[in-house]
Amino acid sequence: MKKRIYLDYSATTPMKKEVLDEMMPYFNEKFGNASSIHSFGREAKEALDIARDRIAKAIGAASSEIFFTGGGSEADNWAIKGIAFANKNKGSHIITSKIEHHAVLHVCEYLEKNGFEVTYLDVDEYGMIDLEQLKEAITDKTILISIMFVNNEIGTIQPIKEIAEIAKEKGVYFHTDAVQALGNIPIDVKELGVDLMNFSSHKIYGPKGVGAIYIKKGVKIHPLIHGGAQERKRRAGTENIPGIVGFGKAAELAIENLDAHIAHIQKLRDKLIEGIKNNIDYVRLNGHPTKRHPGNVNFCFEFIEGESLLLSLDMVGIAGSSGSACTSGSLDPSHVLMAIGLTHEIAHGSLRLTIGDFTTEEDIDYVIENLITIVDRLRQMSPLYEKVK
Amino acid sequence: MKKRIYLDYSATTPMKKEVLDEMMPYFNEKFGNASSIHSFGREAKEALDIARDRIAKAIGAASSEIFFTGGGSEADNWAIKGIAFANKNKGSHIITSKIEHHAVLHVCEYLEKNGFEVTYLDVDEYGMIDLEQLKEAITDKTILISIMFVNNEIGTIQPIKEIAEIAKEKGVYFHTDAVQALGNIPIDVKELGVDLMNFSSHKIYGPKGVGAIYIKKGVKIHPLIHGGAQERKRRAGTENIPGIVGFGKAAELAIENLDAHIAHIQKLRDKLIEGIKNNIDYVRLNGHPTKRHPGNVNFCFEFIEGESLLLSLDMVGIAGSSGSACTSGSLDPSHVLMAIGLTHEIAHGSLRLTIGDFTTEEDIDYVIENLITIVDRLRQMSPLYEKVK
Amino acid sequence: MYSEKVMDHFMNPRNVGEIEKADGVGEVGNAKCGDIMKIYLKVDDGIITDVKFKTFGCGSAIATSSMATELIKGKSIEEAVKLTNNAVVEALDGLPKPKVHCSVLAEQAVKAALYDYAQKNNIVIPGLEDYVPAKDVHDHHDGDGEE
Ligand SMILES: Cc1ncc(COP(=O)(O)O)c(C=O)c1O
Ligand SMILES: Cc1ncc(COP(=O)(O)O)c(C=O)c1O
Ligand code: FES
Ligand code: FES
Repeated sequence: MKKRIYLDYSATTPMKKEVLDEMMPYFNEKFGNASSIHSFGREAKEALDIARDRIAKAIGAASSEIFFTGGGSEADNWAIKGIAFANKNKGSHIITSKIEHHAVLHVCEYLEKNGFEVTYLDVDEYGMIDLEQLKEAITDKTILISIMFVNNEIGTIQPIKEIAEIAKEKGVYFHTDAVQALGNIPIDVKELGVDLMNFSSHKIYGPKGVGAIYIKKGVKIHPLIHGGAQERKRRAGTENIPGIVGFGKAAELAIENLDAHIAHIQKLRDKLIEGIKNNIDYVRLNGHPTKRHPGNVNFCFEFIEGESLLLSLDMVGIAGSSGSACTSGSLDPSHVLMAIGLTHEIAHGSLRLTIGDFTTEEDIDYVIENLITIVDRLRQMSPLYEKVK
Repeated sequence: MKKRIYLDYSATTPMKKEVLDEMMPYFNEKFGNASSIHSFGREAKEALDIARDRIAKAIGAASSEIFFTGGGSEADNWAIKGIAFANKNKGSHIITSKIEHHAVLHVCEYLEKNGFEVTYLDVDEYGMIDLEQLKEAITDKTILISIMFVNNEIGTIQPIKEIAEIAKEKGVYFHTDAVQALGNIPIDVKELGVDLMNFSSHKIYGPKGVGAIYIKKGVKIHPLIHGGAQERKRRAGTENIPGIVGFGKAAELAIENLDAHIAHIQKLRDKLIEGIKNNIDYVRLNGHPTKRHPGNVNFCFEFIEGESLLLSLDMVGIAGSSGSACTSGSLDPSHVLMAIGLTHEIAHGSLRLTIGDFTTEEDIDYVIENLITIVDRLRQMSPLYEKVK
Repeated sequence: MYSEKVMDHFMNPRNVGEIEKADGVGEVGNAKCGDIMKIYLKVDDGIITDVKFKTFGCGSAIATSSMATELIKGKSIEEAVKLTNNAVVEALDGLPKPKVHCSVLAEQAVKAALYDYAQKNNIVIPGLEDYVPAKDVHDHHDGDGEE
């Protein structure tokens, strides 16, 4: 079979075998509805409780503060709309950053059309927000700050604890999207002091279509999905038991293996970064050099375009992603690359390669080797490269 | 092993083997994100397209009119909030019925707190709405009618086509919750003329945590979950490919086997209804005698309480459900039983047994036999029974 | 996503490069919103005897450049000016909807090169009488979204 190297772990991950094994009985043996009081229902309920405990333990929360959702995006929507609508008597101002995931940004834009005011904080060239600018942005009307933990494109890690302190001081709720953080950096919600934090299972070797949100006890929030009394009446819908069981197992594994996982992917990340820097000219590493997701590599290759790069890599079996306008389906390149100050041309040539548990040293060698050839081939075709030669 | 008879198919179903087989490759082989342009992503995208075609075919819709969600409740919330917020310039009045699922009712109540007006139509003793009352309820401000197809508790089937005609005539959107209808009665959205219709996978032998909504081309609706450009920019979140694949397969099977399925469960349903009527006195069949879900049996057993009944049945391995206040977690018995005019006492003794593909004749015999004993035992304990003896 | 033909022209593009002392050169596009396409023509006796291109852009942009050069090579300038983006798309067995605009760029690049040739030689090519050289012809990425 053709070589296939997956370097898109920030987009999604394959499920681990232990996760699937744990899920299997819940598809057609212990298939009950967790709300039912008969034995089939009780089996499901037990599994649900265990999974909830595992998520809680993974982030230092109480089990009663964990609510399952249908994914990371649902949880982002819930956090922001839920806080906004439940607290609009207190104010209508929300602060977020320019480099949030669309599941945060598009919700904020929707709220702007519905009577809320939103401040989008800038970031510096490394993708870091400015705590002073944050402080200045807070007004009497501010009800929520939503700043992501780890950026999904460039991997930059924000100073969550410091933001939480500022939020607390001003009596403003603080939500952080930790979808890319869970399993890649240690998390303790109590130590960090955040009010809301959300996760997505399929980013940590768990099943797709499951997420969770930590809602600190006492936080005033409306449901996003009304209906049945599931999730302590906060999120309706028959619980996706196999999915939740898988997520719980994935979170448990992630915490058990955290150090080894970080060491493994970080080593390969640094090898890939060095390999690119040392062998290809006119490149730029995006994101922060040190405060960075341990598996994230994001480069701009000048004079070429990201989609061409992805297609060429795909032809040799390498899977990556790009923030180029041509892959975005919209007019503009990635808003994250724009926010860190890249020009359209430079952003055009972006390539994100994200490393995971199944990546090997040989994979990285293979990628570097092929990248050199491909970048050269595309540059030979580029009218822009001609000019600098 | 102890005998275990599952008669709670309207709560959830076990997954069929063919469904699981179809899902398996998507957990850790073809695990890509459907938005990625590399080969892993394309595999996922293909699976997504096939599943969408299958759902579309099952209900006579175009594939572009099908959107996947994280379950039936999410789809109900989306339909109602999405239409309400997108059309509030046209009006703020919604019509629904008193026997809707909580995923509809609680959304309507939420909207009432947020500037909308809601009319809750009555139903008769069989659970049928009155088309004249519906017509009279429609005003200039009405933007949406939401009436469920098949009731989940008592199985009553509403005259959807007639409602759709009324809605169309008045230029009002019509949504129907078809969670209990799919796979149990034939559905053709074009023939019925509805604007929105939603489904849940786990009710038709598919995986939990997946649903879908049919949104007729041209319908003006806001997203519920904003974010990435998935589902033609209408429902954000990385697609749950294994879940969606399973749902697609389950829908395909449901349509292929529809006649045999209906014949099978209807025969057993009627056997169970007769068995109860002929052997136990002071019982009342809830729901419509003929316009009824083919697998739904719902009785009230006077002088006893539903939870005791469920627990006793559970002890002999039979899984059912009840609309009793004691199982509802709230002060009141099921709103559906109240709406058909039952008194609190009578509603207290309700038992729902719902039949599915894996139910056998022997199961039914076993249930009738045990039910006779259990009802008798509980009645012997009841101070109410004493009086009528 | 892409047809086999598109992938073939992307991976093995025909006529990549430059022509020294070209008789006509056309550059269109705008790096700000997407791609840049540059086409070089060699014209003998009104016949395009050689054509080369360079492109900064996506897979579709590269494949359409390649196909466009194939389609006009050996043709008269009168024929070449009639090249439409639809002809390029058809020759490639189709393009995904959000990528069709890349083929428009290919058509524009050919026209720009022909116009340059006409200017240099003081002639008027039928069909290019009203041509205004525009760099930014890139009506980019109107995807199929609904919201
Ligand atoms: C009629 C009806 N609507 C909606 C739902 C909710 O579906 P889900 O459990 O998939 O959220 C159910 C089942 O719980 C139902 O029976
Ligand atoms: C930072 C971030 N937030 C939210 C999401 C959305 O998660 P999901 O795909 O589970 O909806 C993602 C991934 O897509 C992400 O990377
Ligand atoms: S060059 Fe951007 S989509 Fe083709
Ligand atoms: S009698 Fe105990 S809950 Fe109703």
